[in-house]
Amino acid sequence: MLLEVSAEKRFGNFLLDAEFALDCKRCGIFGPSGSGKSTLVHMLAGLLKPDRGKISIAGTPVFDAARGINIPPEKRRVGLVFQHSHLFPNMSVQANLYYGWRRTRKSDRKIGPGALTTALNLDHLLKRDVNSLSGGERRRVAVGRTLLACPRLILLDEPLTGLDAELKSQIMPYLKKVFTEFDVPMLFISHSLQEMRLMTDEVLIPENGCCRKRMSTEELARSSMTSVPRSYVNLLTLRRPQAHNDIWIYSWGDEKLRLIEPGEPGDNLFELGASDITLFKRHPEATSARNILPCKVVEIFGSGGRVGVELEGGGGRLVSQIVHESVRELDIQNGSELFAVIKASAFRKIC
Amino acid sequence: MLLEVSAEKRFGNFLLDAEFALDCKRCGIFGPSGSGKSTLVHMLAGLLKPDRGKISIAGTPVFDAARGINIPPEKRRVGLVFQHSHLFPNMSVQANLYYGWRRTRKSDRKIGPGALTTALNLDHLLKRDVNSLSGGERRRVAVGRTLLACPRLILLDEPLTGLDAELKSQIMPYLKKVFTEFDVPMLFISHSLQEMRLMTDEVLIPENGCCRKRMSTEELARSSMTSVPRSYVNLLTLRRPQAHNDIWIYSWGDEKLRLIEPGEPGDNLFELGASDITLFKRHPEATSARNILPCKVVEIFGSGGRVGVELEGGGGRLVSQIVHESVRELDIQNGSELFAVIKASAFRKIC
Amino acid sequence: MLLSPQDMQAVWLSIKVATTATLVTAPFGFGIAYFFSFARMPGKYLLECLVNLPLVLPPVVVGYLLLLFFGQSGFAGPLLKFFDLRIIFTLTGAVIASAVVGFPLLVRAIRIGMDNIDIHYIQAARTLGAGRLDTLLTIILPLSGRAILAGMTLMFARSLGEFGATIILAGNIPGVTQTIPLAIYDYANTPDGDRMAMSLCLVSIALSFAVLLASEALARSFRKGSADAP
Amino acid sequence: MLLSPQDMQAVWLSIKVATTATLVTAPFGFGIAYFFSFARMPGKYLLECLVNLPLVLPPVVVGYLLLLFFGQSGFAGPLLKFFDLRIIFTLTGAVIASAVVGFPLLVRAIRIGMDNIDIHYIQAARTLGAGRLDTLLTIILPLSGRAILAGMTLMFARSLGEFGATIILAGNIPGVTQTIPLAIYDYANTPDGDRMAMSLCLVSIALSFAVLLASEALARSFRKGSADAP
Amino acid sequence: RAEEVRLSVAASLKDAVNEIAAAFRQANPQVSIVPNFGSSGSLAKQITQGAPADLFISANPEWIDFLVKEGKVFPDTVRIFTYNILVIVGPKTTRITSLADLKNLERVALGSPKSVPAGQYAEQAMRAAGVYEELVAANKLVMAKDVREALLYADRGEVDGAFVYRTDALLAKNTEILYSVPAGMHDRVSYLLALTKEGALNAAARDFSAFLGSPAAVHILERYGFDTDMDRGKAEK
Ligand SMILES: Nc1ncnc2c1ncn2[C@@H]1O[C@H](COP(=O)(O)OP(=O)(O)OP(=O)(O)O)[C@@H](O)[C@H]1O
Ligand SMILES: Nc1ncnc2c1ncn2[C@@H]1O[C@H](COP(=O)(O)OP(=O)(O)OP(=O)(O)O)[C@@H](O)[C@H]1O
Ligand SMILES: [Mg+2]
Ligand SMILES: [Mg+2]
Repeated sequence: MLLEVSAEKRFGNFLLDAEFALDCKRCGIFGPSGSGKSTLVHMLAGLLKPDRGKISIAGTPVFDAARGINIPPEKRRVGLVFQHSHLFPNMSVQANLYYGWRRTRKSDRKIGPGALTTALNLDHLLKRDVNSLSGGERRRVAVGRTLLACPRLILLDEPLTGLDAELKSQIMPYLKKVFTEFDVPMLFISHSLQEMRLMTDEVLIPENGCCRKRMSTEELARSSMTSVPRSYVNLLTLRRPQAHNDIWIYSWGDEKLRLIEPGEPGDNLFELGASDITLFKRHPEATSARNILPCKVVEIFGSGGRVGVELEGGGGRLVSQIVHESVRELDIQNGSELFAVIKASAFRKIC
Repeated sequence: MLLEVSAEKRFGNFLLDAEFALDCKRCGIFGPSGSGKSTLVHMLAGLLKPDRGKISIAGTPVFDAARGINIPPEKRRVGLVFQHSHLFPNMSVQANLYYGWRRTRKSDRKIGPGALTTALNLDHLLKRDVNSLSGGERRRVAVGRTLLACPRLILLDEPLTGLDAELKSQIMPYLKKVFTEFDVPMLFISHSLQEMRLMTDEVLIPENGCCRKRMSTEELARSSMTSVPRSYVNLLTLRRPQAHNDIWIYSWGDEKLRLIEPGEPGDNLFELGASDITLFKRHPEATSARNILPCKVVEIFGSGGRVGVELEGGGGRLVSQIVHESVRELDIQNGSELFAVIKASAFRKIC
Repeated sequence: MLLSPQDMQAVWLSIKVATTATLVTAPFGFGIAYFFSFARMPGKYLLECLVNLPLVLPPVVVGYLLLLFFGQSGFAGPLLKFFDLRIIFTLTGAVIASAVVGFPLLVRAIRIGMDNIDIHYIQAARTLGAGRLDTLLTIILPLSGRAILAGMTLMFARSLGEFGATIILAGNIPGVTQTIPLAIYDYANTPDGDRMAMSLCLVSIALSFAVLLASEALARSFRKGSADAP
Repeated sequence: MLLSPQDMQAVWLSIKVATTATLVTAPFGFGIAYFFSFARMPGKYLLECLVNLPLVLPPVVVGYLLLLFFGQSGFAGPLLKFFDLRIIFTLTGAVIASAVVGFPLLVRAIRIGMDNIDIHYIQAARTLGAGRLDTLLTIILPLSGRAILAGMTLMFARSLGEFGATIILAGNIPGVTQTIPLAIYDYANTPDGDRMAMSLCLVSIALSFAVLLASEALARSFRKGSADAP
Repeated sequence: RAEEVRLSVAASLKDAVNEIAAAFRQANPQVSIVPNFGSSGSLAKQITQGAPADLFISANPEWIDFLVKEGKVFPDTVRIFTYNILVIVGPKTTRITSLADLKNLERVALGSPKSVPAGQYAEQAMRAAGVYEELVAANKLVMAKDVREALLYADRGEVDGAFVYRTDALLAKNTEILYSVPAGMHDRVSYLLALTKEGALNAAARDFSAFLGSPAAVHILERYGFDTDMDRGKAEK
């Protein structure tokens, strides 16, 4: 799905100047409050008419000021999950969910309502009046409603904000699953780097209305290591967990990892903070950490207080974040052999 | 500020049954979506009339079904920051902010508008029409508006949801400061344990409408170690940072800690994950980790995959989270002497 | 309070006229209100002024203009003749007179409600694949429900009281076009007609009260188009 | 289209009457609408029916009832006499007649707008220390702005067209109480007065158009009471 | 169709015409009579616009002339139906012996001379008595929309006197006739009737028209207070 945007929109002092082409299925918009994320997304959905320029989705122009093209929102098949839910107050939860679904051609209906409502934990609410829902319940209905319209591009304007961790981790896998399984390209707006990394491969970074800067989500994550408090996070796919006392042993490539969290028989996605990996020159005996992996330095990036050391081990690559002082002290260079020590509790299951 | 509640409210199938007394300045309500948090808060503010029971604030009854007392919201001086902002659409940002302030007696005005708008980064928005604000901007105005009314109890219904990390960490310290400095008791609703721990000492835990369970926030944090993915977090107050190469050396009691984050001359509050502390039997030489603290085990709690080991060191107490296997292997008991190894990047600055 | 058979007929005719006028004009009122509320067109205000005419002009003038329009030499006269339709001195005429006079009230009421609908609901519906018409019917219509009801109540009440335009377009023929207000008018020329006139007034009031109560009860089942609660 | 001096006077009187009626009743209309919209009282509907009366009854009957009320032997007669106030056959009478007849429209319009105000704004104001009255004036009033304007426009237009009640309460005294509709009536009952009547109609239309445009322009400056944008 | 007679009758004749129609129907039960009562002006306008009517009775000769000009009625079917008498009514305590006494009154109601025939006659009479200009200048005249309204004002005590027809005066409760305006001071108050073009072709309408001049009809009119002295009219003309 190719999204080509070259458009401008002015609101008083604020100018949104979007000039980018994204060719990916999983894209994100990552920018601070007021940088124009919602404005951009409204333009893509056809709800806001740019002052000038053009927008095309998958090669077909949906807006072109010069040629007088402005496809109406309902013809664009671009779904939008709003920052506030905006559920139809005159309908039940069920009617809200099915609103888009009923307006979708049978051949386009890729997502089944049953599975979706179950995943979003909405089954017991179907008959309810939406006005009696709590904040989190509303959000889930809003997400479900848009997904069921099976759009060819889905715009998510902070769809998970306001959900508690439990619900978030419950919805997230389903979101991920539907977006990949049913091949729905998406633009995901979020303030959370973690959500971004899970949901997207590439991000657009608006700054003060200027939407030109793009980078891969991986790059963003690495660059943010030096800027934001939360450092780089490794994403690991671990397989075949086996219980062993209180611990679960997973396969990670040729390596075995010891974790405290149980998983499913198939693939399990885990998060591992780069600063959760401590490097040792020699094998440290008698430690509370359960994983001691021999590995080789592949790349060193960053500087100062936050240096990224990319390691190659039996299972794959990992980034460890250490300080420059340690790099000097341990004399770390490309090719150095080290021991990466990781605690069993350092891994966090995502899905 | 003593808050005594013994009230019921029914909505169809949902029954809110609140029965508690909280005697603290910094309280929270921590419960899943739909557990009745917003409902409870509306009752306290006087916006929702309980079906029966009574509510008293600081000894004065504000509601008593039996005695026919129901003090109107404006007389309760109970502030409420809504889950959605609900800014007055007919007023500028400034007028919104000053709405409550103007209606507060001079003697009750404890918070200065100037400092507040600066802290909330609203100064450049004062003249703006609220309808043109972005989602995050709206939230900040809503928080400011309620704070400026200088209520004797403030209810915050997820006031930080939807803000990006940067803004959150910008507002948080100010919230903390005003609530302690000006002695405004508060009830803080949030899904985030971290926010809870920062803002509150005691939490009420509604479950399916039943609001009876209370615990200290510390207790909640420890108990959540075994249940939620995010484990226990140590909160450390570090002092007098000094630059040393790329690293900052702070004082923590008698101990020195090496961190990558700069701080302010006075007190600095840092977060340190319990699982970011690795324990070693012997001093581990040549490690990338910058902090190696000798310490003694004070308490061991929890079981299975997540065992908390409370340590006493030169600077104070710390909780390390390890697995039971390690407890066995390292033969950790009360009184054991160990080395706690912490990376410089493991600390996260809160304020 | 006893009504003569002729008065009973007048009451019955009034109910018929007011109900028909209300039901027939409601869809048009909704359409016009939608146009006024959402269209961006330069000529909008002129049209709005036109819709308001029956309110601004004395009803008798409205009746006279309608008479000219539907009359033999009027604009619609030949057309009506062609289809062998009769409007003047018929109940249809009374319905038209009531409808025209009440129309601005209906439109205005619906419009106030419509102007208050949160645009986001409409945007959401559009992105979910609903076209303009679809959105109109599934979102705007139900969210205007209360306002439409309010407008219809106004229209009904106004129809019950409509005199000036009706007597000119439909005439004052007992049993055929004589509605309550015309019957009241007739009593003014009868000795001791006051008491009878008052009885008829009370019937009118009772009717409108019933409609008011019914509409309030119905309104409660409609959601308003704004608050994103709770 | 030349107006006789007497017609010019009628136009001027009409403007005076419509403006006064609109401005004087607006606060009451707002108050009553507030009561209807927010009060929870059993007797509410009866009162609502009472307010609707002038809409339901033919204007002539309304005029007759007003005459009975304000007349020398009427309910308010002695009181008026005591204060040496005169209503009947005066411009005040015309204003009262217009006000009474237009009142249900005003109230209904404001109410539709008020019903749409998001309750959370009111709750927010209350928790910020604003009492009921304060909230009414600082939140509900401005958020009803558009609806109030719409109601006032309706009231003004209705006043311009008010004939039946005015002619009974105020009489048809040229230069004193003869407003446009009364002047039109005189012309319409003269075999060749049509042209003059039309001129006066056009003046009415122009007046209401001007008011409509002005109110639309003003409305744009008022926020609606719903959407929590963006 | 032929057995139906559609009337357009000035509202002030309502009860009398209804009674006459009832009498007619007794003799001709196969004929149905459909009355339509309104002000003479609106009835005339309805007829010009093609409203169905066979017989038109106007309280004002002008509207008959108008219809003749418009070609809606046959000029040769126009004839006088009946007459009325202009009187001044007021509270019993007031005494009026001549029109000049009106100057002593606070307010006098009359139908608006522009649109109400009774008002025109009253104006003629006052002009003849030479008091009209003075009363107008003193704003003593209240112009009512019709005779009934003038009577209402007098009945409610809002005015001290009102020009009305004798037939109307009989409806009043609290007033009585203070003075009958002498016939010579104004044109004679006459009600005219005419058959429309359609009505002239309707046998039943012609029959009813004839019946309106019958002694039975005259008797009924007299009971309602109309002046049926045709000869006095002729004598004056
Ligand atoms: N209708 C409008 N009129 C004036 N300014 C507007 C309007 N809509 C948006 N803006 C301004 O444009 C900027 C971008 O707003 P937008 O809602 O796109 O931000 P955002 O990136 O989505 O922020 P957030 O993360 O807080 O939702 C803001 O400064 C906002 O105040
Ligand atoms: N007016 C109402 N009618 C019916 N049910 C209601 C009403 N208001 C709230 N509820 C129900 O009461 C329960 C508690 O709602 P509440 O808004 O208090 O939850 P919450 O804890 O604030 O959730 P969240 O974190 O999602 O905001 C929910 O199940 C909700 O559906
Ligand atoms: Mg946004
Ligand atoms: Mg809530």
